[in-house]
Amino acid sequence: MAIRVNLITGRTIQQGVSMEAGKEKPAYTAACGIIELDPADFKKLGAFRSTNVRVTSNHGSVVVKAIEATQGPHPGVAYIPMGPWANMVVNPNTYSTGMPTFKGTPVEVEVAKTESVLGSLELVRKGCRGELA
Amino acid sequence: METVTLTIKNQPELYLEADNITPDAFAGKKAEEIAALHVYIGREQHQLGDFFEVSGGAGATPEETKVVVNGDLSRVKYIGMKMTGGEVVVNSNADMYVGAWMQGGKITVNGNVDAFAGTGMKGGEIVVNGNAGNYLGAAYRGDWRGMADGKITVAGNAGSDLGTFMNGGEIVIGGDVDVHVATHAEGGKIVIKGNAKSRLGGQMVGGEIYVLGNIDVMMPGFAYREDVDIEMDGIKGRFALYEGDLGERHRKRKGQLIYAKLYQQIGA
Amino acid sequence: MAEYLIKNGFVFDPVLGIKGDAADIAIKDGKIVETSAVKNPKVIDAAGKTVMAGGVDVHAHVAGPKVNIGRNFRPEDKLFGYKPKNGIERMQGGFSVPTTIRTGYDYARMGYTTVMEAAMPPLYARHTHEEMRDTPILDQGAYPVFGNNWFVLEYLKNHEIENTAAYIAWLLRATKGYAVKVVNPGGTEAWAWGLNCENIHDPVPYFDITPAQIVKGLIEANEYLGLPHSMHIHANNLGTPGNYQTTLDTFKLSEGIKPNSKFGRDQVMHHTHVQFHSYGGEGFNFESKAPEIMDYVNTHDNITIDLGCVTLDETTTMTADGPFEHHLTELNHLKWANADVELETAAGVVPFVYSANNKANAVQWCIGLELALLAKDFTRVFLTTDHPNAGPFIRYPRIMKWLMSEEARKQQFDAFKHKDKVIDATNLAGIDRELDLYEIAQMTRAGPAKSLGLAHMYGGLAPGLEADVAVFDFNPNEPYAPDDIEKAFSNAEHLFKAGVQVVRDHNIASNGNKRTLWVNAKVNENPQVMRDVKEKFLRYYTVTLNNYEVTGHYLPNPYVIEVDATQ
Amino acid sequence: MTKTVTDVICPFCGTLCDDLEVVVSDDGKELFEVYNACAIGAEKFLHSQAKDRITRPRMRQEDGSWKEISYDEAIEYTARMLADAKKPLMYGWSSTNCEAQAVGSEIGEAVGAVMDNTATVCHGTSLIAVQDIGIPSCTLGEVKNRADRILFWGCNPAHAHPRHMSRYSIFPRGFFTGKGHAGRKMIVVDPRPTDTASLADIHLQIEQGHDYELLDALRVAFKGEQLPDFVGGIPKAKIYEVAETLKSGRFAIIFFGMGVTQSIGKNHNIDAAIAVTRDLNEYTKAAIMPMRGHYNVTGSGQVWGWLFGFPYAVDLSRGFARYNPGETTSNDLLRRDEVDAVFVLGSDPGAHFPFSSVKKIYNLPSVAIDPHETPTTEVCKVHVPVAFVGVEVGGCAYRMDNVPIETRKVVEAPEGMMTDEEFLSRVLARVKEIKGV
Repeated sequence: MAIRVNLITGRTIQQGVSMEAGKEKPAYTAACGIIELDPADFKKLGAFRSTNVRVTSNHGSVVVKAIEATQGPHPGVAYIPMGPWANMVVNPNTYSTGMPTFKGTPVEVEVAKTESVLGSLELVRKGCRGELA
Repeated sequence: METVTLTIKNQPELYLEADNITPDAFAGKKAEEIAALHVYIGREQHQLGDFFEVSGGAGATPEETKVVVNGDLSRVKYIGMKMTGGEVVVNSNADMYVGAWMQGGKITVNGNVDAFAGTGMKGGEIVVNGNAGNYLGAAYRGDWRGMADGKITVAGNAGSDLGTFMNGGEIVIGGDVDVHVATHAEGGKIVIKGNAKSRLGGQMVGGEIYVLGNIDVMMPGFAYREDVDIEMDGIKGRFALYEGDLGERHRKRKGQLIYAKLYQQIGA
Repeated sequence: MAEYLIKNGFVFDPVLGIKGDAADIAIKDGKIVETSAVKNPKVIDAAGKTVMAGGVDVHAHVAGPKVNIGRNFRPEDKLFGYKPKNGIERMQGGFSVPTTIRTGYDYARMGYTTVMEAAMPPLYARHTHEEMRDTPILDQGAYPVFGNNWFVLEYLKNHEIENTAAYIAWLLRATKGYAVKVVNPGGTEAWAWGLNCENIHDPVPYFDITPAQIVKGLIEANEYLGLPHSMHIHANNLGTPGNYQTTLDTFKLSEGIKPNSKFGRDQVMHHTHVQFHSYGGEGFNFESKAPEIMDYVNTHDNITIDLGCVTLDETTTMTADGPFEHHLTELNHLKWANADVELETAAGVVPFVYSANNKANAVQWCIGLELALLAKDFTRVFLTTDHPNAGPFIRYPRIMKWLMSEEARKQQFDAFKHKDKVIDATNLAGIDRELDLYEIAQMTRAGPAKSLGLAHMYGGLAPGLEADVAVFDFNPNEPYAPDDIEKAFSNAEHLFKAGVQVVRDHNIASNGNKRTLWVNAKVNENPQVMRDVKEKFLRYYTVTLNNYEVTGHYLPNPYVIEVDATQ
Repeated sequence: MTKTVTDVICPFCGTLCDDLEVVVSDDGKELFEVYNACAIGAEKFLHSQAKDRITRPRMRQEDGSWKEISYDEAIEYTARMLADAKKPLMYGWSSTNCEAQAVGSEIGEAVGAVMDNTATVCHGTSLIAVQDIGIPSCTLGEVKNRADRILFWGCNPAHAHPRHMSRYSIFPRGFFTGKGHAGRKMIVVDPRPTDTASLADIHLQIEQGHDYELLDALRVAFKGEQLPDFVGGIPKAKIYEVAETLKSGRFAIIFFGMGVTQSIGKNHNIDAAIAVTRDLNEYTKAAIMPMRGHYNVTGSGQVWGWLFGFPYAVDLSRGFARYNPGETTSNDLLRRDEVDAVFVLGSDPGAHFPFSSVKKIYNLPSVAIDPHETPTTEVCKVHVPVAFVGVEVGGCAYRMDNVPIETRKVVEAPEGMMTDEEFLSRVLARVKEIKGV
């Protein structure tokens, strides 16, 4: 069962702290390799909290851990903190302004229990080498 | 009118900046002189002849010069930039800035153009027989003097930011347009024969937009006034007239505020 | 250092009193020396050419936050006009708001060697110094603004001159500033609430003080300290028809105060860009009051002024007069930047197109020139455009042309769309005076140097002065067309800055050894002022006191003028 | 024994707090405690002490492993790469000082680079808007001392600028704002009920991507004209109420962030927000300010402003400066294959660019200068670790309101590490040699 939501990205304090502590560390993955979903969307998805999910847009796909919205409710809107996980799926179209469309990407979210959330360095490395599923 | 024919023979690494491909730069020159004109790739200066076969010759003036460019030009920028007269025919897709700051003459592109075509256009005509990219007929960054005069016709679709800061002239789009049309415009006319998305006429002071198809989201600053019958340039029908942008400043005439006008065809 | 002998040029030098006679100028160790003092000089043959001291600009906006707003928010000001890098010259861009690199080179090309930044917001002093550091060749200083500063408003409300002076001394040191600048006294603080002070008696909201009290108090504090420059003011009500009365009222605030300066200046007030302050009439019937203004200036030697000539260009206005810039954007609907600065000042920036087709702009053009042509003492009336407000500084040679040639003025009158109405509203068409190069040298060299208290360094060719010498390819004794003046003075043939040849054969030859001038005024210890400073930083500023002072590498080559005001 | 350094500037975000206190060892070689900082700022100082910190340059080998190289080798590689490229991209410049930015600019000039900073994915669209319509703004102290209407639009300072509300905007008691929070009306516009929104008097939970329309609606409401029933999901009564709240203040300030600069409309959203601010100045006093992210992204815009005349996306390739976002911006250059080498300093595009752009960097000659190990260093050919600016070396930085502050050195960098400025100066010298200047 997959749901369609509108993805936005941005800073969180955990993202900031873990980024300054080192993006190679697990804490950064814990802070940013996530997607915040509204309880209503969790219900539609039919998944428990802290389940790994695959998020897919027209621009890419990434596995992150789904958690309940920390700053909700926002049904229909999903949130991945800014970072390499979000950037696998955001819309790179700049509309000739230089700015990719980081916020407002339609994505599909589906449960991916057997897939794991990669660390930031592994994610970009594998992505660049074409080794991602 | 004399004709110069350029046929691309080597594709550039990166992109070729060819602001010399204009009747103005070619006028009065023989083929070998034209081949010696400068083009740039990044910091490197090259000659036009390094990338193009040049044949024919130019007329004495830009007005007497026709330039035909063949081959894949999708990595060539600035074709027809600042031209004042004569004619340019591009038998391919072209990259950014086709006809930018153009003052006169005519450019025909038998393909697509990328962004910033007709930037700051002052006169002349651009015909694109494919699609156009973003910022067609818009102002250069920071300039409040956008398209002043002339005409741009696109057979296909156009991108976002069409006619930003437009002050005069006319743009006709055969197909659909992306977001932001005629932002900050103070004059001129834009005709969209297909559909529009949203943000039409945002912060628009004056000028006219005609839409024959659908509009996804109307700006809150545009208010419906009345239905009107319109017949112009092969367009005929009943249109709903909206005025706006109500939030923006407007000129007054005889004590009445003069708004920008947006006409949408009824029952399209 | 190399020695130079500039031989046989037609020298115009008010300091030596040479009015175009052929003379030799010798340079050694960075100074002008007697010709007998050079042994084996490089000889520059200046026969048939004009030789003057390096130009001194008393008022231009060339460095700092509002200038950079002007640059960054006007990409269109740089379109197609960029000058590529070339040899030692770095790339240079911008027409009305040039990059720092272009600023240095373009002034040098006009034979200028010293340029004062006319308004430095103290909180942004670091920024101003960074830009000056990156401006090649020129000696520069910057005037911190005081006329809307909360300390000043609070001290002068009670006429506390000593405290005001102590605060000025502290702020000059903290910001590495040169002089006391006042912009729209009280009006800019009022602007923080969207209001203004429209005349010298219009009280400042909350602070319960009038512009007149501020101005008079700052003059007194300036003289208490004995600073090199006088208080430097942009009065209230700039740009408004009928404002000449406010200007005269402001001038009169200088009356009865004696200059106290060891630096050779004789005035207590410098009023800047007086063109913008000489308007009569109202609304569309706006007219020149230059004669009334110059009647006052000519008969009161307590003040100096600069012109602020309109050059009829597309430019970028920028001033600490926040309410004025808001007024301007309401008029021309062009983009508007504003920057209010906590406890200190504000600034606004708006592009403006001065057009020969616009009657008001043509009247402004006339007024700027009238002020000069009605002047009696050119050591007190200086050539400026309030760059870039009335026009870019690169037009100074064009203004010289207009001042030196009635024919050139006639040509411009003929280009006006509303010529007759312009003539009706002004006096310029009836003035046939043509200035000579000696008077130009007074207005651009000796006068401003003296007013700045820098006559011991700049403005002339007397032995002992800095070797700032310009050679122009202009023979005043041969017939010339008006445009020859503009051409020659836009493009110095040679320029020496402190003995270094920075322009050779019309080309930039060196980036020079630019210095930053600042004034270190010593005053008696003043615990109250220091307590006030601490308290204001603790409670109202958003930077700490310890992070405020500009030090070290921001002034890689400082030149400190020491003033002892301890008593 | 230890000593405490006061008035320390935090080199994390554009808030540029300058009241930190840092406890270091007497010899200045170890850093123990950080006071007054937010959690992120404190972490930045503490991370400089990480035991696993990389202290020497390294080069990626064929087999994908890293090999340690000397700074000299790294300088040679960097200078060669830049000098050989037809059009290199020199990106980042936001987490470093103005002194390094100035040296980098000179390198860019010498090699004909495109200079771009992190504004390109942050407030670049704000800069475009400022070029179109201007910006009535002020320093943060004006907000503290005067503002009684605070509007946060598409920004979440509780997370991104943690001390902003306490130092400047909501809680402090200033000269004319003696009641602090109680004297201010706080409005938040955000598609989520964020932790910032939870503090607000009014939260407009806008439908994502309709900022332009809602801002336009506010302008219509100021003029008392009719509105549609809903705009961006907000009922018109609410819009009129917010318009009235703003107009009735003595001093209104709008802070805006990535919610508007990165959503569809981008520069137009900011343009409309600035237009709202302009309009408010007809009725009262109003200002607007971007919530700049990196602590010195503002500074790089200033340095390039005075050197080149443009705040970001400066193309120096032809020996003079050109600027046009959409063409000369990093993501457009990478997407279109317009550059042939990438140099990164003071930013992490590997983490913060869309992945399609990251892949382009991976496929080009590339050097990353960064104290940290990051996704960017992971995809670049050479990684040069450097001292932390604002921790191990001082230098000028510009706050979000353009106020320049000299950052402080509080602790020594590990033995033998170079600073950004030192490394760049060496690269510049080498580039000049190669180019024969």
